[in-house]
Amino acid sequence: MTTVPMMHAMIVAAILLGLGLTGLLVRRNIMFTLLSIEIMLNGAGLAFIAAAAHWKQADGQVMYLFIITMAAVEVAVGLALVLQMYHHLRTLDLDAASSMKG
Amino acid sequence: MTLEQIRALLPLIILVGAAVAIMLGLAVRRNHAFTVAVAVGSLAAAILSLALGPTVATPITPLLRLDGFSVFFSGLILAASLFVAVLSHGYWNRRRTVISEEFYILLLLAAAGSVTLTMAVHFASFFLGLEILSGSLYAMIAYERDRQAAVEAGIKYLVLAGGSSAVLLFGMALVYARTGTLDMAAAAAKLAGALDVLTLAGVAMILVGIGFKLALAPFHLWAADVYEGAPAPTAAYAATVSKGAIFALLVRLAAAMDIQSNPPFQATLAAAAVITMFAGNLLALRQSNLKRLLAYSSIAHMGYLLVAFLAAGTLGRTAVGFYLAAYIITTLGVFAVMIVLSGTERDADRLEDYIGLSRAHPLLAAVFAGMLLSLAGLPLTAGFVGKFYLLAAGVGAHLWVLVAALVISSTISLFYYLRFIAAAYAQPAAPPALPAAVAMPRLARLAIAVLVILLLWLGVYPAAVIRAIQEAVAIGR
Amino acid sequence: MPGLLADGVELWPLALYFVAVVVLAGGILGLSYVLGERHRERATGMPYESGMIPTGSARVRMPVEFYLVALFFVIFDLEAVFIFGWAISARQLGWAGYVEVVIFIAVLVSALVYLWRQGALDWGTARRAGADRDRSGRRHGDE
Amino acid sequence: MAGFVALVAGRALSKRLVAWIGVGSVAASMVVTLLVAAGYFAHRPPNGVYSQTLWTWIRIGDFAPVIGLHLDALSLVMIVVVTVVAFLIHLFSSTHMENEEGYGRFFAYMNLFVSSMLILVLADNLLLLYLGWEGVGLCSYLLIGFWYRIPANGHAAMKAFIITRVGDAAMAVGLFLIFWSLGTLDISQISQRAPQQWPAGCGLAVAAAALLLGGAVGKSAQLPLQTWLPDAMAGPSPVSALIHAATMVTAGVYLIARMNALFALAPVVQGVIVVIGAATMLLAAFSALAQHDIKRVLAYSTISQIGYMFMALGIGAWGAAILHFASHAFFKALLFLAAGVVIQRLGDEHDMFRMGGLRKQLPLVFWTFLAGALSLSAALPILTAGSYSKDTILTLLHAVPGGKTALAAGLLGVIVTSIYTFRMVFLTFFGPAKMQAERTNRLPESIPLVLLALVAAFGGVAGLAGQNANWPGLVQFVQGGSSVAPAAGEAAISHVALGAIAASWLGLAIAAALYLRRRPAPAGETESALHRLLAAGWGFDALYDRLFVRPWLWIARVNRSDIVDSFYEAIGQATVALHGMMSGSQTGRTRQYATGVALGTILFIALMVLLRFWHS
Repeated sequence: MTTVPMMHAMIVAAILLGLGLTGLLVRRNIMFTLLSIEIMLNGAGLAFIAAAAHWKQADGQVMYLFIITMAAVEVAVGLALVLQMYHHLRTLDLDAASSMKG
Repeated sequence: MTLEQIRALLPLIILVGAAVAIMLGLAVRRNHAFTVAVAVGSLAAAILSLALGPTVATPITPLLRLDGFSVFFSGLILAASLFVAVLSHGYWNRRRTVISEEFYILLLLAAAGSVTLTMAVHFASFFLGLEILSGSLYAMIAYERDRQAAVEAGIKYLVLAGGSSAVLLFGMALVYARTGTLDMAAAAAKLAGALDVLTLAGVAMILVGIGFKLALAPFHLWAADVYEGAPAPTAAYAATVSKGAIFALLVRLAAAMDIQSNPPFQATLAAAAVITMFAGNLLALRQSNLKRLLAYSSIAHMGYLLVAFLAAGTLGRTAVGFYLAAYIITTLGVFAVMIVLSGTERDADRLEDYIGLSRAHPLLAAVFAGMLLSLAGLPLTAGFVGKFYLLAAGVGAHLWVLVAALVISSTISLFYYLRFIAAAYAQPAAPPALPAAVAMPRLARLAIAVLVILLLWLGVYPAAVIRAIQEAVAIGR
Repeated sequence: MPGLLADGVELWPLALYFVAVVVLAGGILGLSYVLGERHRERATGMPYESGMIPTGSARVRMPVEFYLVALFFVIFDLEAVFIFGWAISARQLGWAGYVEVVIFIAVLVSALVYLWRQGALDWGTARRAGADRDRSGRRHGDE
Repeated sequence: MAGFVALVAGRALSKRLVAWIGVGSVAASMVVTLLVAAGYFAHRPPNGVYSQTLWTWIRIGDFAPVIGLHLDALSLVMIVVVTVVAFLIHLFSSTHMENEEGYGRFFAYMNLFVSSMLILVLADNLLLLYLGWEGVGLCSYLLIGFWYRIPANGHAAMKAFIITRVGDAAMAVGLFLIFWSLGTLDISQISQRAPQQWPAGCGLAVAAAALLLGGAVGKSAQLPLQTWLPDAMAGPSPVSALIHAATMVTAGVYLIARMNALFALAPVVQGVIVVIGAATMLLAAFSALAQHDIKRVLAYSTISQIGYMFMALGIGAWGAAILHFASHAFFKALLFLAAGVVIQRLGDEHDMFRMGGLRKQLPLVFWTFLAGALSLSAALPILTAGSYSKDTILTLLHAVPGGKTALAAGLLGVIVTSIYTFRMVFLTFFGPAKMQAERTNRLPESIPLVLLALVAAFGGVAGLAGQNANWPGLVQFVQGGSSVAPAAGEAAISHVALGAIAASWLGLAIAAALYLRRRPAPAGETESALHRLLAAGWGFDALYDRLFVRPWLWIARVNRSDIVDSFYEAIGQATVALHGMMSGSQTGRTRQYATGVALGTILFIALMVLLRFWHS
C-alpha cells in the first residue's frame, strides 16, 4: 500500500485552514462563520494527525481528540449564542451585531 | 502518580472539585450566598494548598510542573479570582432578574484553566488550559443573555478566539511536525539554532495565538467591544486573570524557546510592543466609556509588559512579575469601584456616572482616583514601582526605542486617566444618572480595602514582594 | 519521506468499506432514479402529509428543546471518545487509569444530574414550567 | 525629622477646624524647621550633612534606593523658606478663601503640596526626589483646577500637568541613565562617583545633565516648556503665590543646584543653561509688558526671575541662585497675595486697565505691594532683598569670563522688569479710581503681607549687614568654599550694582512716563496707545525706537499668540487626530476584526521570515 507523504497532508491541512479563514472573512451568515471555524480547527487537527503519523506517535492523535472536544464546546456555546442573537436581532447576519464600537 | 504530585496538583483538584460540587449543589437547591461561599472557600483553599504545597519544583506528569514560577503566578491568579468572586456576589445580588449561580462554576473553571496555564510545560496542557479558560470566558461574557450587548460581545469573542485558536493549533502542529515532541523544552532543544521557514511560521502562529488573547496590536480590536458588552465582573476577570495567566505562559514558553534572543522574534515582538503601547493609549484618549477605556488601557499595559518581557533575564522576569501583580491589583481596584456602583439595570461605565462621585462617596472616589493614578504610574502607588522596574529592565537591556515608546505613550495615558479623576471630583450638574448607590456590601468593602492596602504596600514598601518574586522567577527556568 | 500511514496496517478492508458505501448509496439512488415513476402534476412538488393538503409554512420554528438535546448529544458523544481512548489501553493503564476514568464518568454523571434537575431534559412537560416558576421565586430564600 | 513626612493634611470637617488644622500643621512644620535650623547651627555636623535613613524602598540587583532624608545647608535654606512662606500663605488663605466652597479640599491639597515639596527637598536620592517632584506636580494640577466648574481652569490644569510631564519624562530617562552608568541614585554618591567615572564634558555626563535639565526646565517653566505657567494663574491667588511663585517652580533650580557636581562636568549644558535662562528671562519680561491681567504679569515675571536663577546656575554660582530663590520667594509671594487681595476686593477683576487709584482705597495693600515691586525691580540700592540677590547674580556674571553678554542681557532684563513692575504699580494704584473697592481689612491677611513686605524690603540690609559682620553670608553658607568665590566679585559689586540700579530707575522712569500721567483707555491696545504717546512727543529718539520699541512690539505681538504654545497645541491636535483614526478602526464588525487578525497574522509571519533571511 502506498503512503501519503507528510508534506502533502500538511499542505491539505494548510488549505483547509486557509479555506476556513476565507469563509470566516467573507461569509456574513453566522452559521457559516461557525462552520468556517470548524474547518479551520479541522485543518489544524489534520496537521496534528499527519505529524503524529510521521513520527509514529499517539501524541498528535490525542491532540486531535482535544481539538474536537474544544470544537464541540465552541459549537455548543456558539449555537446558544446564535439563538440568543436571533432572539435579539431577528437576523443571522454577523455584521448586524455591531452595536458597540469606537 | 505519587502523593507528592497529588499534593502539587491540589489547587487544580480543589477548583474542579468545587465546580462540580456547586453544580451538584444547584441540582439540589439554589442558593446564591451558599454558592459564593463555596466558590470563595475553594479559591482560598487552593491558595492555601499552594502555600503549603511542595517547596521544590515538582513535575506532575509530563504536562505540568509546579515550581516557584507557577506558585507565584497561580497565587496571583487565584487571589484575583477570589476578589472577582467576592465582588460578583453583590453585583449579581442587584441583578435580580439573572440567574447567577452558574457564574461561579464558570469562574472556578476559568481559574482552573488559568492555573493550568501557569503550570504548563507541554503544548497539550497549554492548549487545554487556554481552552478551558476561554471556553468559560465565552459563557461568562454572554452571561446576561437577555442583554443584546452581552450576546454580541460573546459572539465576537467566540468567533475571533475560535479562529485564533485554530491558528495557534496549526502553529503547534507545525512545530510538532518538525520536532516530533509536544514538550516545550524538548521541542526547543531540537530546534536549537537554525529554524527553517515552516517552523518559524509555526512559532509565529503560536505567538499570534498568544498575542490575540493578550490583545496585542494588531490583534487588539476585539478587546473594547468584549469588555463593554460583558458584565463588569467578567470584564474584570478577562482583564486580570486571563491576561496574567497567558502572560505567565508566554514567559515560560519564551524561557524554554529562548525567544528573546532570536532576532526575528525579538524584532517582531518589539514592533508589536511599540504599536500596542501607542494603539492602546491613543484609542483610550477620548474614550468616555470606562469599560472601553480599561480595555484600551489594558492593551497599553500589555505593551508595557512586553518591554520587560523582551528585556528577559532575571530582572526582566522580576519586572514582569511585579508589574503584573501591580496591574492586576489596580485594574481590579477600578473594576471594584465600577462593580460596586453598578445598578440593577446597567453597569456604571459611563463618564457621567462618575461625575460628583466625591460628593456621594468620598472614600470610593479616593480609591478610584488612587487606582487610576497607579495605572498612570504616579509615585507612591504600585503602578509607579512597577513602571520603574519595567524601565529599569528596558534600560538594562538597552532597548532604547522601547523605553522611549513606553515613556512617551504613558505620558499620553495620563490624560485619559486624569479625565476620569477630574470627573470624580467635579460638581454634578444634574442629578446623578445612577440612583444613589445601594449600601455597599460588607464583603465588597473589605475587598476594596484590601486592594487599597496592597496598592499602597507595593507602592511604598515593595522590597519584600520583589524579593519573593525574584526568588520565584529564578527557579522558573 | 515516511508515509502518512504506518506500514503494516492493512488498508484494503478500509478501501473495500469505502467502495461498498459508495456502491450501496449510489445503487439505491441510481436504481430508484432509473426504475421510478416520474410525475409532473400539480401536487408533485407538495410535501406529502398523508394525503392532506399542507397548511402553513414548511419553515416551522423548532422548539428550543430540539437544539438543546442536539447539543447534549454532541457534548456527551464527544466525551465518549475519551472513554474509548481509555478502553483501548485499559490494561496498560491499570488501576490508576481505572480510577481516573471513574472520576471522569462521575463528573459526566454529575453534569447529567445537574441538567436533569434543571429541567433541561424535560420536553414540553409541566415540569419545566414549574422549574421556571421555581427560579423566579427562589430569590426570597436568599440573604 | 521624620515628622515632616507625617504632616500630610487631615481632612477635617468643620471650616474653622480645617483652617486650624491646615494652618496649624504648616505652622508646626515651620516651627520644627526653625528648630532644626537652630539645631543645625548649634551643632554643625562635621561634613555639613545630617542624613537619616528611613527604609529601603526598591531593590533591583545591587541597587537599593532607601527612603532617607538628607539635610545640609542647601536643603536647610530651602525648607526654611518653603515652610515660612507656606505658613504665611496658609495664614493668609484662612480668611482669603473663606467664602469658597471646597475649603477643606483646598487646605488638604495645600498641605499635601507642602509635604511633597519637603520630600523633594529633603530627599537623599533622586528617586525619592522624583517622588516629591511628581507629588508637587499633582498638587499643582489639583490646585490649578480648584475652581473646577470653569472648563478653562480644567484645561489650564491639564496643560500644566502635561507640559511638565514632558520635562518629567526627560528627567526620568536621565535618572535611568545615571543609574545605569553610575549604579546609584544616591545624591551624595552620584556627586562622588560622577567626577571619578566621567571625564569633564564626556558624552554621558552631558546627556545626563541635559536630561535632568529637561526636567528642571519643565518644572521651572523655562523655554521651551514655559507656556503652562501663565495659564496656571487660573487657580486661586494663594495657590499662585505658593506654587507658582515661591516653591514649586523653583524645584528645577533646586535640582540643578543639588546636582551641581554633575552639571560641573558638562560645561556645554551649563552654557545652555545660561542661554536658556537669559532667553527666557528676556522673553518673559517682554511678555509681561503686553499683559492686561495682573496675575499674568506676575506669572511672566516669575518665569523671568527664574531665568535669572538659571543664569546663575549656568555659571556654577548656585549659591547665588538659591539666594535669589529665597528673596524671590518672599517678594513674589507678597506680590501675588497683594494682587489676590486687589482682585478679590474689586470683585474678581483681573484687568489692570480697569483698576486705578487704589492707593487711597487700599493703603496697606499699596505699601506692601510697593515694597514687593521695589524688591522685584531692584530699584533701591542694596536695601531690598531682590536687589541684593539680583546684584549678586549680576556681579557674578560680571566676574566670570565671557559673562559680559549675559551681563548685558541681565541689565536689559532689569530695565524691562522695572518697566513692567511699575507699569503694574501705576496702573493699579495710581491715577483716578475707576472701581470701588470693598474696604475690609482682615488680620490674617494683613499680617502675612506686612511680614513679607518687611522681609522683601529689608532683606538686603540683613544680608549685607551679615556680610559685613563677617557672618558667613547665605551664598557662602550654601555653596561652601566652592568654585566661584563671591569675594572675587566684591570689587566689582559697586559699579555693576550701580549699573543695575541705574537700569532699574531708567525702567521706572519709562514706566512713569508711559503709564503714570496719560493712561491708555482700557479697551485700547498697548501698541496703539504707545504710538499715540510717541506721536505726542513722549517718544525717545529714533535709536531708542528702533532698538527697543520695535522689538518690544514684535515680541509682544508674537507672545500674544504664543508660538511655543501653539506648537503644543499642534501636538495635542495630532494626538487627537491619531485617536480619531484609530477609533475608526473599531467598527464593531466582527468580520473586520477577523480581517485585522488575519492580516496581523500574515504580517507577523512575513516579518519574521523576512527578518530571518535578513539576519542569515
